[in-house]
Amino acid sequence: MKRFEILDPNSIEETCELLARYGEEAKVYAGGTALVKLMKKRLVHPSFLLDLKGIQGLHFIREEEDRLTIGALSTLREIETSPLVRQRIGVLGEMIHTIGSVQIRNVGTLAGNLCLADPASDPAPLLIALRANLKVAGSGGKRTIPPEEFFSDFYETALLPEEILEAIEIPFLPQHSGAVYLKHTMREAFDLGVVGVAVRLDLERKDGMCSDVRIVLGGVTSTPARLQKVEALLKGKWIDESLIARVAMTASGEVDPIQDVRASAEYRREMIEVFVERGIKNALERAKGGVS
Amino acid sequence: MKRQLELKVNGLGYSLEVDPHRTLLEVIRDDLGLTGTKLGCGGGECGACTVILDGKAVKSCLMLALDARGKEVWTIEGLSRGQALHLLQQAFVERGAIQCGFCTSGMIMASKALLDENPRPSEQEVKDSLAGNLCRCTGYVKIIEAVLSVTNTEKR
Amino acid sequence: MIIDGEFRVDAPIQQAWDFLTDMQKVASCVPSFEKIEVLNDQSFAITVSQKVGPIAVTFETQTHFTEVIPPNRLVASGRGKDTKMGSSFELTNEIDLLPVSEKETLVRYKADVKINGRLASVGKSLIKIVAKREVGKVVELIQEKIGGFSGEKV
Amino acid sequence: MDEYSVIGKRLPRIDAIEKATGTAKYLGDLKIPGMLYGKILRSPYAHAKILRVDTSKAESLKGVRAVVTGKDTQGLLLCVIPHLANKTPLAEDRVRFIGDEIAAVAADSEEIAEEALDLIEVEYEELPGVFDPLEAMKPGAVKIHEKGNVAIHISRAYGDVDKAFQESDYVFEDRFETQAQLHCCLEPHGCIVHFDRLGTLTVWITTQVPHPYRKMLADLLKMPMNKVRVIKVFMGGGFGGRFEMDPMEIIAYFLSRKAERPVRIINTQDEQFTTGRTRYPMVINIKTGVKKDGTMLAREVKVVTDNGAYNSHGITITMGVGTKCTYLWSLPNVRYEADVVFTNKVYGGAFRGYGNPQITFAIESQMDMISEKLGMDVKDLCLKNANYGGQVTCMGHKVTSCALKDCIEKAAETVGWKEKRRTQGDRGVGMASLMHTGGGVRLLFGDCNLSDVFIKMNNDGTIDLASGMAEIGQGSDTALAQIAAEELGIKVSDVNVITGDTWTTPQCLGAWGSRELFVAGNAAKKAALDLKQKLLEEASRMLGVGVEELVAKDRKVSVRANPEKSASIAQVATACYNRGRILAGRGCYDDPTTYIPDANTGYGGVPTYAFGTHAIEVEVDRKTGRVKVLNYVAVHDVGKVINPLLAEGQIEGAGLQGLGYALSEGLAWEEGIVLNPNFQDYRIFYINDTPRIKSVMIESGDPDGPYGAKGLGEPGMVPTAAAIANAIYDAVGVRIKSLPITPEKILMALKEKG
Repeated sequence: MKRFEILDPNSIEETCELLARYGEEAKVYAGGTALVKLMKKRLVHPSFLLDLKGIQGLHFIREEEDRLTIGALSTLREIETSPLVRQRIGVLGEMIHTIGSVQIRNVGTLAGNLCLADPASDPAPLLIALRANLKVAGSGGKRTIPPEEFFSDFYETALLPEEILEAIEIPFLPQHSGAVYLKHTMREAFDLGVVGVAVRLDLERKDGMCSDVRIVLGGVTSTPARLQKVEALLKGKWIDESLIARVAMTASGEVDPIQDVRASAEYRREMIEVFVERGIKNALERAKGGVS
Repeated sequence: MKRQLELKVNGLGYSLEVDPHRTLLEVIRDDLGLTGTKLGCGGGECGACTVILDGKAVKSCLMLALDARGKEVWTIEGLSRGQALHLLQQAFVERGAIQCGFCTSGMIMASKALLDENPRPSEQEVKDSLAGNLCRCTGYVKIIEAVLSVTNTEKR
Repeated sequence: MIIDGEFRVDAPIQQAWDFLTDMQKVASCVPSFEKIEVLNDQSFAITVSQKVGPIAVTFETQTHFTEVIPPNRLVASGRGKDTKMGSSFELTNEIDLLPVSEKETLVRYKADVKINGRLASVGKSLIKIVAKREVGKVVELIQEKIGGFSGEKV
Repeated sequence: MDEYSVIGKRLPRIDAIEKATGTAKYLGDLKIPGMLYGKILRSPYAHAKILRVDTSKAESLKGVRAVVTGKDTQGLLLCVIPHLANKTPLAEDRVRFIGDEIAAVAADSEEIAEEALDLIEVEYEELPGVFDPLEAMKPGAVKIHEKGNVAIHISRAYGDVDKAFQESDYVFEDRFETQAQLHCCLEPHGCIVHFDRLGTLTVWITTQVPHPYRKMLADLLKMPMNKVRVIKVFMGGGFGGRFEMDPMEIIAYFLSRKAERPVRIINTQDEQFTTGRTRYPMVINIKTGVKKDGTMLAREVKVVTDNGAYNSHGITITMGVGTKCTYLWSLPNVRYEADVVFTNKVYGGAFRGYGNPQITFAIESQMDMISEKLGMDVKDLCLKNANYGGQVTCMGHKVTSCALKDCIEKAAETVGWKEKRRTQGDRGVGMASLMHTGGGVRLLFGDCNLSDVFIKMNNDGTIDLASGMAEIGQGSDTALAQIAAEELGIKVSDVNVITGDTWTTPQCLGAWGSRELFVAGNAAKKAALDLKQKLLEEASRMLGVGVEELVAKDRKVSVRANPEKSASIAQVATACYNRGRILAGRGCYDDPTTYIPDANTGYGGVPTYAFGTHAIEVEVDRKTGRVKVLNYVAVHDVGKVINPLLAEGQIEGAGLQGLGYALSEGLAWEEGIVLNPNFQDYRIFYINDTPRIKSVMIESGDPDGPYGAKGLGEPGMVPTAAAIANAIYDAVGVRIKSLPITPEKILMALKEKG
């Protein structure tokens, strides 16, 4: 690892000022699990790490009216094991459980995972499906970015050079709504997904028609891919097995999957169909049963 | 520029001066001479470097030493007192959960963090807690047995 | 890794040729282009930088025309290094021009891109995807700048 | 019936506490005073000429103490088989794979050494590379070595193969492909080398073969052997990956010479994955002729081995495949043709099984296919053709102990073969068997297969046992302690086992070929008996009865007919000491039946054979191709179990390695670049993937093994891949003939099948 200095800003404002001052030379640092790895491989060599851990008020998981808000310093493990998360948005904890290992989740943060914008990120597609909002603070003030606009390319986000991700807001699931995250891996654990699929499906009432749905893929394109055509085929319909099978068949047509050492594009295409189908089925069951 | 690092390791206080780029693993091994914690892959994938930091298992190869400021670290050396082994160590020894031994301290520390938090885990919970620890020798069968055997004893 | 394809430009062959052999102009179509220094009419020092998330590389390349058959065929090859990243970069680009009509020219290209060293060992698949996309962008810009855009996209 | 006190007992390994408490010192834990840190500059090109290497900037960097290039190491060539050597420690004018060593630096810290590497300027002229051995064999292919790309062509035949094929009712021809598996020892490879001012060379190293390694070093560097000291420290796994000299060690030697300081080099993960040894990938064409009733008549095997860029064990492993394909199942006629071919990729090496997992995948997959065509249960086909004690194979191998039929029956019974085979659904069971050496061979390191053990007894009746064997995690130290304790009537805790240091231990060829227990175990037994004789002589004098009337047990020597009459072993030892006599024993074992393989027939014999059968139940997700291993039964003929705890550990560990080989492991390359140089993308199995592996051991009692025991280290992963392939076929009816059997391959085969 190349040498660097750690700076300890006390506030978000100070962090943004430091970012403005040092530009590309500075990197924001929270859990650091991904960043330190890149630095050890000598692929990234910042001169300054801006350690957010000294900033008050970024480390929380709380309920705010109809939503959950998670601070930038909350670790993946804290979210995974939070009773509040389990009670309000259980699928979030389920998804996080599939990331890396306990040791990584004890240190890595949700915000850090999002800011890395790895195409195989698990939280990214789920947060889009859940209609989360990302609260961003910068020298120009605060703004909110929906996650579908946050991921702009492989490892690239919509954050401006002087902005940081401050918190993540996730609305509670309404009644008769079900959400699920499925990930197809080649190993049982400690594996990145060949395909990840997040579904949130809302029913008008129990056993009613689908009033809204979001289906988002991870791991198959440079950024999470929302399957809006598939969603449109489900919206306003009474969903049954045959409809699910039919729409799932169209799913892979909506994206152009990448090919890498984990899987070919062709296999990914097949898996999109399978997991979109399984994801919708699962979400539907949950919506009917009222479990999230 | 070196910075002050105050931390407790295995119950003992240390006051060190370290460069920011050094990992917790390097400081534990090179500065404190506690070589029971191993450097395997160096990329957070094998778990041989697992230590317990403020009650939580972490991979010390991916953590900057300065992140342990004011914290309490436990390594494999802190588990046994004299010749009296910790129950987990005893179980690993007796149940054949050790072959080459390179993964062992990481395995035991990850297991300890689990049992401290959840004294009676299921087999699945044991597996989930050791999901980031590689072993190339044992096929894991005896490691799982060893950890579960400790959960079945009354005192720990 | 080979990236090849063809595209049409709304320009007579000579105009297309003049554009494609003017490295200043071509360079302006490369999004990752940083600066160019013309060493002579066959050789150029070109600096390109590319960023993928937190990983940024800057290659200072030496590029030469190795085959020039006006107005039909141009072969250029370049190589460069990013010492900070312990990586090197090589590119051989073959371009063939064919007149389609008096106002339209077909451009066939075949780029052989090689990335060696640390970068290659970490992200071969990613490099390929990014390289293909960057070439796509270059082609689009060339089409735009040579003549009004009307050709088929690649 | 078991009259043993220590043999056959479930005992913890003797080094377990050291390892469980973190006190065991591995290579990276050592700090030698004055030690420098070495780093190696490696080729970024798969094939290139080196035009210029300029190290001047690196040399002038503060903290750099030595820089070496191919000029320093000129003239040296490395290979475990010296006459095949073609690897220079550092490239002289050519690099042949990405990662090939070019120059190296020793500095005060790894950080400085790394920085210095960036300052070394190398000018290359890139050459076209060839990455596929079949391409490399074609006329006109780019030449990787001057003599051409085929390192060796092997051709052998036993019996009348053509006639046998004519007489066959069915002839099966199939092609199988295997991949480059990595050892993935948890501890990366490394060494500390110190060439001191007295001219003594000390090498601390993770090696499986300390004594042969010492000889290789002395020969290569033209040093007297007594000036070379090799110290094997605790090591994080071997599996065959540390069965040769790595260029790193010679590089460290030259750095140490230049700097006059000890130099440490340890691979990074990336180096380990891209430049460490691999299991050799092979393309195997196998043709088998059978009668309608299942009698096997003939087999022809054609192999192309991807040797990688340089010679290592590729030739001997490929020769070994030629042997292995003659002896599993009774086959009167066999022909073998093979080519070992260079490519511009990292070179292979020895790996648990030494070619057997590759050929057994082919043989046992095809057995399953044959049985289907004949309408026979594969179990019956195997029983019909099974090897047996007293058998002499077509190549001349003499089978001593053999419980293969029992293994097949037991595996079938334990897995529930009858109920589960050929039933409906997505579940299936498959079976595969193995035959492997259980006691090494004479092949490498001269015309012997020896191991020597010294024991000395201390005044208190405890002993120090010195052996040249290498404890690499497999438990050989514990087995030796058990054997000595059993013979001398003492406790395992009374035995201090000294291994690893070539200055303090006697000769031994080391840990490979599943030879540890058989060869070193026999030596330990002989040494203990030698000592015991002296002990009993002294006791006979003390107790006034004949030696033949005495028994040593429970730390006592007592009179058989009158156990009350006894002396503690400590008393006897002390008495000996006070009479100025030393209680020491020595045992050297070199199996008497084998010899260096004959140049024409390839036959050299094997001291004993290990057998086994694995039966595996899987479930296949037809939509994704994912395979879940539900049940894994591994039955092994081990001769005699010395320590069930450790024996199970060998079987379980090898089983999981085998599952990785079958289902998920393998280096992926593109133009010579490794695409998956980490545990994230090179998928070895983690704890969540492990099934409960049920191991069953059958004791056939080998006439030559210590207590009847034979080797078990390698066999456990030999049949796994075939058993998995057969189980998948039983489950969903697709036959995958290339490893690893990924979900993608299964899914595509299912789609094709429709």
